[in-house]
Amino acid sequence: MPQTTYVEAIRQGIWEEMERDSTVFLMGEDVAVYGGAFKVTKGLLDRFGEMRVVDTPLAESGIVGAGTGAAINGLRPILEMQFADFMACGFDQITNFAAKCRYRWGQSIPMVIRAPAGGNIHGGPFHSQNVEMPYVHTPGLKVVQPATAYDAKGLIKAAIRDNDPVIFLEHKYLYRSVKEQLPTDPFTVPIGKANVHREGSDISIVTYGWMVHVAEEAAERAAAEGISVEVLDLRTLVPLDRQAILATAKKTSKIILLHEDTLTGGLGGELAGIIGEHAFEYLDGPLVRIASPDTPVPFSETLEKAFLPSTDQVLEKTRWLYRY
Amino acid sequence: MPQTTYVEAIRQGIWEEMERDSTVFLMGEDVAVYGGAFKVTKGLLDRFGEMRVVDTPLAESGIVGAGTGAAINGLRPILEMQFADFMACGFDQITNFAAKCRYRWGQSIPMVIRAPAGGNIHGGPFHSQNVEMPYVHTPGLKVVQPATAYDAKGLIKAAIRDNDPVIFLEHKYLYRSVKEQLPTDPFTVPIGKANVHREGSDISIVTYGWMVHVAEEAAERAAAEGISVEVLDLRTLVPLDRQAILATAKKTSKIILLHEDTLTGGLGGELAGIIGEHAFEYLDGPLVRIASPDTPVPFSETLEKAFLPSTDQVLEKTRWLYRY
Amino acid sequence: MSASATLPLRATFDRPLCDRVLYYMVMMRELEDRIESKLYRQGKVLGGCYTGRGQEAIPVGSAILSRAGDWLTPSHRDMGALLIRGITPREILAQYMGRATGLTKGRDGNMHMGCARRHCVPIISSIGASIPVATGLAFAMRYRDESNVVFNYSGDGASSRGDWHEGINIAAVMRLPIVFLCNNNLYAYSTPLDKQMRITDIALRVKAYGIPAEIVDGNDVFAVYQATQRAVEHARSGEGPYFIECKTFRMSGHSAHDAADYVPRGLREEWSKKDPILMLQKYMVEHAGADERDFVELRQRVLDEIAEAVEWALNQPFPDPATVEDGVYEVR
Amino acid sequence: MSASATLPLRATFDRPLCDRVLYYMVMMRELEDRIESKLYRQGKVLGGCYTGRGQEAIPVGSAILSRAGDWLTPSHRDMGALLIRGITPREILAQYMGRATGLTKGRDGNMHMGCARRHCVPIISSIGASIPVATGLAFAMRYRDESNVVFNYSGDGASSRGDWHEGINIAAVMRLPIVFLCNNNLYAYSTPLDKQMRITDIALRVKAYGIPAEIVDGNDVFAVYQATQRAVEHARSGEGPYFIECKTFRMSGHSAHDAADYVPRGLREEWSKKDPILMLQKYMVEHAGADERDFVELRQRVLDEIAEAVEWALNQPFPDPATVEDGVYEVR
Ligand SMILES: Cc1ncc(C[n+]2csc(CCOP(=O)(O)OP(=O)(O)O)c2C)c(N)n1
Ligand SMILES: Cc1ncc(C[n+]2csc(CCOP(=O)(O)OP(=O)(O)O)c2C)c(N)n1
Ligand SMILES: [Mg+2]
Ligand SMILES: [Mg+2]
Repeated sequence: MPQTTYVEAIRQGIWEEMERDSTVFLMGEDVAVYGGAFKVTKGLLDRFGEMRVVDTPLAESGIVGAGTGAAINGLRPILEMQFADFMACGFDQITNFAAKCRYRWGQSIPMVIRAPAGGNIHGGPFHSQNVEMPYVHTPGLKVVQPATAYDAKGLIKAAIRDNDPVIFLEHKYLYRSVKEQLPTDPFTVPIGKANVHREGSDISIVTYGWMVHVAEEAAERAAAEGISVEVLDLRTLVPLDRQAILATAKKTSKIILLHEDTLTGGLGGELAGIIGEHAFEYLDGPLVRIASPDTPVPFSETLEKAFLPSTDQVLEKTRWLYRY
Repeated sequence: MPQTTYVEAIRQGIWEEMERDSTVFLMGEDVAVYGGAFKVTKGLLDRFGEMRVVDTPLAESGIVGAGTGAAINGLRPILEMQFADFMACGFDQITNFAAKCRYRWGQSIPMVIRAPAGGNIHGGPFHSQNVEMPYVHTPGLKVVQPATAYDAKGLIKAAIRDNDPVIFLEHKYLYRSVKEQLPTDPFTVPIGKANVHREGSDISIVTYGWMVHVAEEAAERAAAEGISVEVLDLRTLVPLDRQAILATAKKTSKIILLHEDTLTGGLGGELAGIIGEHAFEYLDGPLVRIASPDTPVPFSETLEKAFLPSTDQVLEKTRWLYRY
Repeated sequence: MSASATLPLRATFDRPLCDRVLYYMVMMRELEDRIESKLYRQGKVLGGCYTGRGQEAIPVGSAILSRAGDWLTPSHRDMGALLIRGITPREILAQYMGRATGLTKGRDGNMHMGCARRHCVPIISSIGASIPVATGLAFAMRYRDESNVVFNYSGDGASSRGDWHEGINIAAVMRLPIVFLCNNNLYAYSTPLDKQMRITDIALRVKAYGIPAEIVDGNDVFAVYQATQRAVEHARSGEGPYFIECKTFRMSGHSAHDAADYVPRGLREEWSKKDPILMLQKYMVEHAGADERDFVELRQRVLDEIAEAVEWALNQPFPDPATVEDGVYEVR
Repeated sequence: MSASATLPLRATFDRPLCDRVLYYMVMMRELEDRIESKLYRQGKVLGGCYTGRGQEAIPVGSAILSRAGDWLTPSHRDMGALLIRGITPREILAQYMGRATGLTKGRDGNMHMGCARRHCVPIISSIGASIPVATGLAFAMRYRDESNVVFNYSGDGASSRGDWHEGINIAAVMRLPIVFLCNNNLYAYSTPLDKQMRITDIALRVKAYGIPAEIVDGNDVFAVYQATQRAVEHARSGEGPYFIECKTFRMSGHSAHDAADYVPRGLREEWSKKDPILMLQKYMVEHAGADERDFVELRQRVLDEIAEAVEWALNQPFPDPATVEDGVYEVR
C-alpha cells in the first residue's frame, strides 16, 4: 500500500466530499486551472467542472463574502486562501459577518476556509505566519489544524460536513514532509476531539500542528533518558477538548504548552488559563510555555531557526520540568 | 476646579500634542467638520485647520494605509476608527504592514489608531466589541486602554509621542461616565506601566478598561466583608507590565483575571500563562478568570447584562477564592 | 421645481399598483417616524436609530418587483423592502425594542434585522460588506440554474469601501444575477459627496466592471420601478449584474442623535419639495383617480396598524438572560 | 509585429539617456536571470523567486524620472526602480541570500526589499496594499507643501483588491501627488485577465476616481518615459494623481517554481518579439548611433558587475541568531 502525504490526504478528503454532496464547491485564487499554489486542488476542475471549482479574482474579502452568501443560499463552500497571511484581507467578512450569522439570525454558515499556514519554509514575514488566534478568539468560528495525513483527511471531511464556519489551517511544511498509509474505507475525524499522540506519565506536552512532530522527537529523546512524555495533539482549537486537556494535566501534573505561533496572546495562554483554573490542585510545577518569540517571522535560515521552537528547546524544558 | 471627563481628557491630550508638534495630525471618518461620532475631536478643525484635521472617505483599510505612509514620510498620524469593530476592515494594513515595518526595514511608524471599544451602551454585535486581542498578539504593535480620565489624557499623549504604532482603545461607556479633576500642568502616563488602582492584601484582581471600575466596586463591597482586594489596572496591554503583574501575584497569592472581552483567547489566558509560569510557587489558589462568555455581544438589555461581567459576579468569585 | 415635472404620465401604473406602492411607502415613513420621534425619545428603543425618510421610493419601487425565490440584502434605510417581503410592523417593533419575539430575538438591534425564511439578509453593519455577500447569494442561484436574482442595497458612502469594489467586480466577472441599488443621498454620516469621491455620479464607477449602469431620480418611485424592471430582466436572463444609481437625499440626521448641522441651509427644504410620497400622490390624483380623502384614509389605516403593533410589541417579553449563550454554534 | 513599428523616432532621447536606461534594463534582466536560473537552482537563494523579465521598460522608464525627494513603492517585478534609486546589486544579492548585510538584514527575503534612505518602500506582500500607503506618503508631501511625488507600482491583479480602490479614491479626493504605474501583464499568477475583470483596459477603472488615465505600450521604454513625464508634471503641479496603464506580458512563470503551462501556446513567443531591451537597442542603432558592439560591451560590463557582487554576497555573513528578537520595537 502506498503512503499518502498530508497534501494528498486533504485533496482526497475534498474530492470524496464533493463526490458525496453536490452542494459542496471550491473557490479561490488559482485553485481551478492551476490546482492551487500548493496543488491541493489539482485535478478537481477536470472531475467536477467549472461551476464547482472556481478561479476567482484576487480579492480575499470578496471571496469570503461570496462564500458566506453562497452558504446562506444553500451551498457548502470550501474557500482557499492562497496563504493564511492574506486571510487578514478578509478579516471583517470572517469575524464580523460569517461568524455572527447563527447568533444574530439563526442562519447556519456551512463553510470551510482553508489556508496554508506556518513556517520552516523560508517564507519570511508574509508567508509563514500562524494566524489561528484571532479566529480562536471569535465566537462562532471553529478552528482546526491537523498534524498528520490521517487527521488531515478526516478533519477536512468533518469540516466540510460541519454546519458552522470552520477555519482549516494546513501546515505548509507538513504538506509533503509527513505521510502515512490511510484506511481505504471512508472515515472522518470528529471536530473537537484531541488525540493522545503519545502516551506518557511524567510530563505532558499539549500542542498542535507541526509542533506535534517536534514534541514527538523531543519525547523520543527524553524517553532515552528515562523521562516519559505524553504528547497531546489538540487537532481542534475551537472547540477545545477541555476534557482531554484536563485529563493529561491531572495525569502527569507537569505541563508544557507548546506552539509554533508567537508567545504573547498565543494559545498557550488560553491553555494555561484552563489548566490553572481547573486543574490547579494537580499541578506539580509551573505551566511552561514554549512558543516563537514575539517578532514577525524572519526569513533568513539562521533567524528562522532561532525563531521556531526546536526539539532541543523542548527537550531542555522537559528535563528542567522533570527535575522540578 | 471643574472635573474633566474621559472623552474630554482624550480631546485635551490630542489638542496639546498638536500644539506641541506640527507633524501630528488627525484623520478619519467624520472627525473634522462633525468632530467625530463621539465628539472626541470636536473643535480641532477650527483650531488646526483642514490640513491637520482631515475627513476621509469611508474606507478603513485606506485610512490605515494612508496613515502608515504618512508616518513613513515624517508625520505623526492619529487615526480614528469610528468604532473599534470596523478596525477589522483595516486588519491587513495594521497587522501585516504597519506592525512589521520596523522589524523588516528599520522603519519606525509613529502612529496612533484610536478606536471606541467596549459595550454596556446597547450597541449590539457590531458596535460593542472589545478588539484588543488580535493586536496584542501582533508583534510590533503596542496596545493601550485607559480606565480613568487621568490615564486617558496621559496615555494618549504618550501614545502620540511613541515611535511605534499604538492601538489606543477608548472605552465608549467610560467616555462620559467617569471624570476627575486633572492637574493643570502637562503630564504623560508612560506606556508599559500598570497602576495599582487599589491596594489590598488578600486577593488581586488584574484587569483593565471599564472592568477596573467593576473591580473597584466589588473590592469596596468585599472590604465591607473583611476581604482586602488589590486592583491592578494594566493600562497597557502591550508591552505588559510583567513586573507589576508578578508583584501583585506574589503579594496576595490569589488572583482573579478579569476582562470585558470574551473568555477564550482573551487576555486572561495570557496573564494566566505569565503567572502560572513565573509565580507558580506563590499561588494559593486557582487562577480564576472572569470574562464575557464566548458569544457575539448581544443587543437587548437583559442579554447584554447577562453577557457583561458584573460586580456581583466578581464579588462572588472573590469570596470563593478568599475562602479557598 | 415642481413634483409633477419629474413624474410624467405612465399608463402602466394602474391604481392597484399605485395603492400597493403607496401603502408601503407610507407605512415605512410612519413606522420609522413612530420609532424615531416617539419610542426612541421615550427610551423604549435603545442604541442607534436610523431612518430612510425621503428615500422610501428606492426600497419600495425596487423590492416590489422581487419574487419569492429572490434574495434581498437591504441597507439601513430600506425598511420598505422588509415590509414588502412580509416582515410585519410587529416584528420590526419587537426588534427595535430588543424583545424576544423580534426578528433577531434581541440578539441584534434596530435596523440590523432580516429573516432567512423571507430571504432578507439582516444588515451587515460594516458598510459595503453586503456586496460580496450578495455575490455569493447570486452564485448559488447560478449554481442551481435558477432564474432568481439578488437585490442589493447600499449608499454612496459604501462605494468608497474596498468590499464594494471587490464584490461588484466578482459579480461582473462571473455574470451573476444581481441588481445593485445604490442610494446616492449626498451624505455618508457628515461627509458630503465631494469628500467621498471626485465624481458626482456613482454610476460612473461601474465602468470599471463592464456592466450596465443607469441613473434615476430616486424620489420618483416609478422611475426606480422601471429601472428595476430593466435590471431584473437583464439579470434573470443570465446577462449578469446591473447597477442603478438612485439620486436622493437623506431627509434626517445620520441617526436620531444627529442634528445634521453640517448640511447647508436650504438643501433639506429644497429636497422636501421632491418628497417621494407627495410626488406619488400627485401622480395618483392626476392619473389614477385618487383623491386627498384616499390618502387620509390610508394614513389612518397605517397609523392604526402601527398603534396596534406598538401595543403588541411593548407587551412582548425581553429575552431570557439564561439564553445568552445559546445559538453560537449548531447543537446536534 | 516589428519592433520599430511601435517605437518611432523621438529626437529627445539622446544617447546618454539611452545608455542610462539601457544599463538599468540590462542590469535588471541579467541580475534577475542570475538569481533565478543560477542562484535559486543552486539553493543559494531560498523562498520565492519572482522576476520582471520582459517588463523592464516599466520600472526603468518611469523611475528614471524620480527625484531624490520622491518616494517609490515598487512591486515584485520592478527591480529596475530599486537600481535607479541607488540600491546596488550587492545589496540586492545579499537580500536574496538572506545575509546580514542585505537590505532587510535577512529579516525579509527576495523582492521584499527597499530602503528608507533611498525612499523605496519594501514590497508589501499583500497585493494592492501599497496603494493606500502611497497615498499617505503623498499626503505628507502635500502637508509640507513639497513638489515631490510618489511612484506607485502594481499589477493587473492588484486592481481586483479593495485596497486598490480605497487608495486611489482617497488619493483622488485629496488630490495627492501620485503617479500610478500599472503593469498589465495579462496574468495574476495563473489567472488571465478575463477571469480577473470584465474589461480589458484597467485605465477604464480609473473613471471611478475622476483622475486622468492613459494607456501605453509597456514594452516601449520611451512610451513609458513620456507618459511618466506627463504624469509627474501633473502631480508636481498640484493637479493630483495620474494613472498609467502599461500593456505588457510576464515573460516568466509567476515565480521560479511555476512553469506557466496555463499560458496558451504561442503567446510568449509573440511577446518575445516585443522584448523591451531589443526594442530599445534597435532604436539606438537606428537613431542614436549605437551598434551591436556597444551592447555586447555593456552586457559584459553588467555581467562583470554581477559576478563581483555575487562573489561578495556569497561571502557575507548570515544574521546572528542572537539578534532574532531585535528591532520589533524602538529601544530608547
Ligand atoms: C466599515 C464601516 N465603517 C464605518 C461605519 C459607520 N457608519 C455607519 S453608516 C455610515 C455612513 C454610510 O454612508 P452611506 O453608505 O452613504 O449610507 P447612508 O447612511 O447615507 O444611507 C458610517 C460611516 C460602518 N458602519 N462601517
Ligand atoms: C492579498 C494577496 N493575495 C494573494 C497573494 C498571492 N499572490 C502574490 S502575487 C499574486 C498575483 C499578482 O498578480 P498581479 O497583480 O497581476 O502582478 P503580477 O504578478 O502579474 O506582476 C498573487 C495572487 C498576495 N500576495 N496578496
Ligand atoms: Mg449616503
Ligand atoms: Mg499581472
